[in-house]
Amino acid sequence: MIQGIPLEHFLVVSTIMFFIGVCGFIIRRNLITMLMAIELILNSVNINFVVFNRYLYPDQLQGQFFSLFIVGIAAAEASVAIALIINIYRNVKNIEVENVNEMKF
Amino acid sequence: MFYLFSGIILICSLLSITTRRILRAAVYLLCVLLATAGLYFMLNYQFMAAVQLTLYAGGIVVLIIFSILLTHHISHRFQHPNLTKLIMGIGAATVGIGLVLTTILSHSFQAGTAPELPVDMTVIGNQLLSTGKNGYVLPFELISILLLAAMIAAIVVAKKEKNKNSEI
Amino acid sequence: MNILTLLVLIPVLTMVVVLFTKDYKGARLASAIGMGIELIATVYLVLAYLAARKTGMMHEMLFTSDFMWYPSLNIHFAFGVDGIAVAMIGLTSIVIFAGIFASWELQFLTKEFFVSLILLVTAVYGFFISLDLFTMFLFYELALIPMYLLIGLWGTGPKEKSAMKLTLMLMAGSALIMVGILGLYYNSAPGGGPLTFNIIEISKISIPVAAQRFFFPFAFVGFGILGALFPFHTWSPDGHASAPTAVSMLHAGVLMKLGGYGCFRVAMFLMPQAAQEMAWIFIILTTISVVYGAFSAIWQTDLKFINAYSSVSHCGLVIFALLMMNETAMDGAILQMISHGLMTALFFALIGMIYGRTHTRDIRQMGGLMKVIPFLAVVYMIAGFASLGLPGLSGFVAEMTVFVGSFQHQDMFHRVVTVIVASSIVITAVYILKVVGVLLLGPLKDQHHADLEDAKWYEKLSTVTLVLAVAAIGIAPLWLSDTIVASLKPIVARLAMVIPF
Amino acid sequence: MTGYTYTVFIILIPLVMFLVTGLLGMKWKPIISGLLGTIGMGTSWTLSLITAASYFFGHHAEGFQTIIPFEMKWLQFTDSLIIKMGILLDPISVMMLVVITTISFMVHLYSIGYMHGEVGFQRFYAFLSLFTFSMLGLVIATNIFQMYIFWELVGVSSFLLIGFYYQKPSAVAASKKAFIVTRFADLGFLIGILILSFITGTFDFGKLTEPGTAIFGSAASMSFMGISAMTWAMTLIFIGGAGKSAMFPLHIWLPDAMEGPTPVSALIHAATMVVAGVFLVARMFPVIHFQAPAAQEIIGYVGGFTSLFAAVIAITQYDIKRVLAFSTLSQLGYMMLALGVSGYGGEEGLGYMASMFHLFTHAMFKALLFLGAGSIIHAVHSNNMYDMGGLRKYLPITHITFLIACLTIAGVPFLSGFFSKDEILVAALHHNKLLFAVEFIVAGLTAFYMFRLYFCVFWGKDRHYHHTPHESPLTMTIPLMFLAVASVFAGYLPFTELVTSDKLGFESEMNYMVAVPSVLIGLLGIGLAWILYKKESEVPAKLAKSWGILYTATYNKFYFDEIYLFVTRKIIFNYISRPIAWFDRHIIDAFMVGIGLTTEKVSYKIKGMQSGQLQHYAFAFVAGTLALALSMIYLMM
Repeated sequence: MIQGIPLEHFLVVSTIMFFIGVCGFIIRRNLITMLMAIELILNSVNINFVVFNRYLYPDQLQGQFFSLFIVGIAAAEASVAIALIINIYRNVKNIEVENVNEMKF
Repeated sequence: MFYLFSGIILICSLLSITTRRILRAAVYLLCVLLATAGLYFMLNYQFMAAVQLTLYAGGIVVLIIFSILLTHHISHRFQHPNLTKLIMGIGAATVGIGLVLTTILSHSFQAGTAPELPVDMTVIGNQLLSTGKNGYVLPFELISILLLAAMIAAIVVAKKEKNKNSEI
Repeated sequence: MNILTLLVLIPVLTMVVVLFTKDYKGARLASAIGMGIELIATVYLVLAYLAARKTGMMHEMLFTSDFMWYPSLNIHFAFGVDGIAVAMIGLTSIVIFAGIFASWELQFLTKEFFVSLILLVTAVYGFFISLDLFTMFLFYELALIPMYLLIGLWGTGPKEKSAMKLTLMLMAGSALIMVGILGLYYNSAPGGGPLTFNIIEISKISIPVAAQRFFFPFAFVGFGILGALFPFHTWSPDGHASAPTAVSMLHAGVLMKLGGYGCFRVAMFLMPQAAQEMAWIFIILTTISVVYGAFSAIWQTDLKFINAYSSVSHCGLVIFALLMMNETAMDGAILQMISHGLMTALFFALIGMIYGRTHTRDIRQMGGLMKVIPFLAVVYMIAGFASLGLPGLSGFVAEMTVFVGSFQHQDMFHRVVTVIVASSIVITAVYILKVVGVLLLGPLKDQHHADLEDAKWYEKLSTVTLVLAVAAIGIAPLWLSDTIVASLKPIVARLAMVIPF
Repeated sequence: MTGYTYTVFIILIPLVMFLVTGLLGMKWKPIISGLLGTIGMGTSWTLSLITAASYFFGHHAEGFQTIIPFEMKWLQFTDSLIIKMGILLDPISVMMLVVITTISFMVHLYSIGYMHGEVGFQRFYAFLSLFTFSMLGLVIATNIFQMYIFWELVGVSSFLLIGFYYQKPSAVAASKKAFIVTRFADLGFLIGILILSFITGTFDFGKLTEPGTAIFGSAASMSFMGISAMTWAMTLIFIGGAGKSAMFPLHIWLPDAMEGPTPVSALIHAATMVVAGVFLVARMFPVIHFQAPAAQEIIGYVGGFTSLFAAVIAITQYDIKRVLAFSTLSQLGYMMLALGVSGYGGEEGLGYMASMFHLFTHAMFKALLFLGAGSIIHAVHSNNMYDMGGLRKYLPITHITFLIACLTIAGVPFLSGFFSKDEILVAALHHNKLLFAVEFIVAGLTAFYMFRLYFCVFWGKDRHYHHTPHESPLTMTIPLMFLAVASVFAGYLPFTELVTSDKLGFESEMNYMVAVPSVLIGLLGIGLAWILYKKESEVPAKLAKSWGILYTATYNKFYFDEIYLFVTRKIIFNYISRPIAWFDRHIIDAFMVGIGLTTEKVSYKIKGMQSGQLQHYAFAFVAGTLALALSMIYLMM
């Protein structure tokens, strides 16, 4: 199915997706959308792992396993993050990131 | 086929960080994740794709949507992002994309020539639980503990405090 | 048990006992007894040392012991003393003994005060007996920390600020020392083999000259800061002015000596070539320090400031004499350390006592105190005379040894600076007599002072101890001087091996 | 040689007295301290006389030997530079022993009466003993450093005694001035010692003054700023001596030192301490004479100038003790001058002998003058001689003894001052005509101002006294009488045989070419004073007016005090000390504080970066990563 599609194309896609995620993380004000941006970033990394595995070392499964673990960690992270968001929401009544600045100087 | 998926991924991810309605953002994210799963299918990694579908698309996105529903009004619209941040974000992204793409494209990857490993569930299962070479039991256990810890942490953090005053 | 270990253990035990006392009376009594025992132990050490030397023990260090405590870096608790260290320990014991009695009436957090004070002293003892650079440094650092608390909590005036300034400057110094010590450590085995922190072992090899040139200024300036080397002396007036009596005594009397002691034991002894090469820079600095400190003292009006600047001048003389690098001058330097330690402690004790009565340290507001507090006034005059180098008191012996030793230098530069430094004795006389004249003599200026009480027994005990020590050195200096000279011989020999530039 | 071991007690007794009266005296009745001190001093005196008798009149066929009956190591600098504490007996030190113990004993005795009822009586005696101890230690020093040690002790006991009335600001100021001026001179002394010891490698007088010694071998090649090292050394040592002996221009402390009790002035500032400088030069004489002739020239001229200068000032002073102080200065100038013009050995050494001779006689008659003045002050409670007059009726003993002293100092024949002064003039004539002329004039001036004082005080009209002046008690008059006798007969001691530069006696004859004119000018001075001051008249005032500025300048001691005050107060305090103190606080300390403040300021500024905005951190993180990556890729390669 992937014959004729060079490796670089996958990488371009994942790179752009990664930086869209970064950009989203920086510009969005809402904690949940920031979380989504993080999911984008993780996802792009996953793509990279899998693609490298397939193209460069098709006889091994490391990339795939790494991705699996990342998915696991992403799940854990998301659950904790959402718990935090809910808690913050309870405390400051919204989830705008600008309002969460207790930890400054 | 690949370009279709790629197009969906890029467009939807861009939309998901620019849309002003949060639920739409979540839906766009779902599209991205589904398209990614499609890519995995193309790469012939069915298990990976399945995990992507179930865990990401099914689990995390649902979780996000739940939390959105908990914390937002459905018709909530975001304010426009503030300008400095916009510049910062776009700047960082542009520079990053430029940097990484030039690096990637100037590098020629040597495609592996080894025969392809059949990727069926037994292989994955065995490797995941074996201790020898190519065995992943240790990270597997670690991730399980991490998940457990995250679960407990999530419960503790999100639990309603009985005494309002003692909140941080 | 090794007598040196005992010297460190006694204060530690005293601290523990003080912690369990109930009120300030118990705390001060426990401290006094503990420091009394310490003094006796010190006397025993001195006698044992002299006896051992007499029986012909020619080792450079006596009573040595050695425990490894951090094998991977080869750090030991290596203890041992030579005549110089014994002399410094004697100084410490006398000063702390007097210091305890000088703070007899302190009633604010007494227990904590005495614990900090004794902790400080423990560190000082540890410093003087250490033969391992790292352990030495450890004790050095340990001495600085209680100092901050002591000044910051029990001080007077802008105490927090002064304590901060003092601690930061001294910490900066110890950072430099750290660099110097590590430099020595990593160059301690130029021919391969295990690296060592042991002073005696390092002294047997010669550190590569390039390394010496690089690390000597660090170690020397680092210790020099504590020794009030110009222009790093400014912590001294503020710190001393704010510190409580006993701390001023201990700090000016003993802690500043750590600087001088470190300068020669670590910087010069271990890096002789660099010392020879760079001596002239520091000789100029200390010459400035001596004259400048004395001139500054003339203009001061706060008793403690006067004494602090006088300390700058006198401690400058210590480092000056050390840098002359001949036996007589270095002997003079050690004598000057001891002499200055005793008399400056005496000064600070008296200033504390006078301040406790008149509640001012401004000499313009006092006058004619001889009439009302004759005992303190007379002792103050004795201290003043010791400071300006009256024969029969310790200052004279020390200063003359320094001058004669420095002047024996074959080099014209050294002799000229010696003359400049010697001129400080006149300036010293000016400010001492100015203070004595204004403070003690003349008609009583403030009628509120008319019915001040003269010294109490503990104040008498405190000052008389110091006066006796000052006079003993002044009247019979030979044994002390001989003891020091005997121990200086290896050091001077090592310095002399190097051909001067 | 061990026959003189008992001399240790001469010096130890005063020390013990000092410690005893100083530490325990406060607990006793004051008089016990006085008696104890006096008895102790008497013992010392007796021992000194015994020493002198057996030394001078014992066996000395081939000149006097230098005897060291006692010596111990006190402090060792190097193998050869050792400070020893010892006793050295040679003619000058034995003579000084006699002078010091005699005067000191007289002063002790006198003070029982004079200081009676004063607060601090015990303290006074303690200090007197301390002073005597230090002075004795000074003269018997076996090496120059021992001398320096006692030199300092003498200085400090002088300080303590001048400031005895410590509640009087002027006394405090005077004591301070005395100490600091002499301290300054001592610095010269010290540096001189350092240079000397550097050249010779020894402190011992024995080695230094040995004729024809080779230890100065290395000195010839050394010089500093074009002047040879030995000249430097000797000049600097002379500065030390000049400080103690109050030579011009370091004389300013001596007149002020009269703030001390009068017996102290008699003991310290007339008879003993101020001659320490002369003694020092005499002690170092062979070295100075052979190694540093230039320094000897300086000594001669300084002495000559001082004697003239002080004599001129003395004419215009009206404080009785100040007149005597300037007179002392003048006489000290004489002694210095004599040393300056002396040669070495035999007849050549006449100046040396004369100087020591004059030192001896001067000690007697000047102590007598001061004690007499003390007796007068005791009677009228004033120092001002215009407050006195016609006292001869009330104070007969004082009057007679004072008259004898005045005649002696004026150089009237057959009194001791005549002989010694005459020898000095002869020595000066032989070596330097200019100095002779100066001394000749000074002889006349001396007679004039002394008799001006004498006539003003004892003749003229009565003044209004608070109570009728009465003769002093016996404890005060006995010393006066003793010293009067000594002043008369001291001149007949055969000094030419006893105290000479090479320790060998020589014959000297009266030189009538010098003696007759000097007596005549002395008598002229007395006559002039008689005319002007015997009866109260307007003439002195008119004369004073006619001299105008010159008189005022002289009266104000040529403004030397003001110049010194200007230098110390204005220049040293205001222009050196104050800026340094300011510099220290505002530049150096400010720099150190500045480091701290800058750190604080900067941290305040950069703490804004810690905004709490998560996205800022994220941006910083990404930007930093990118920057790192960029630099890794493009710069490192």
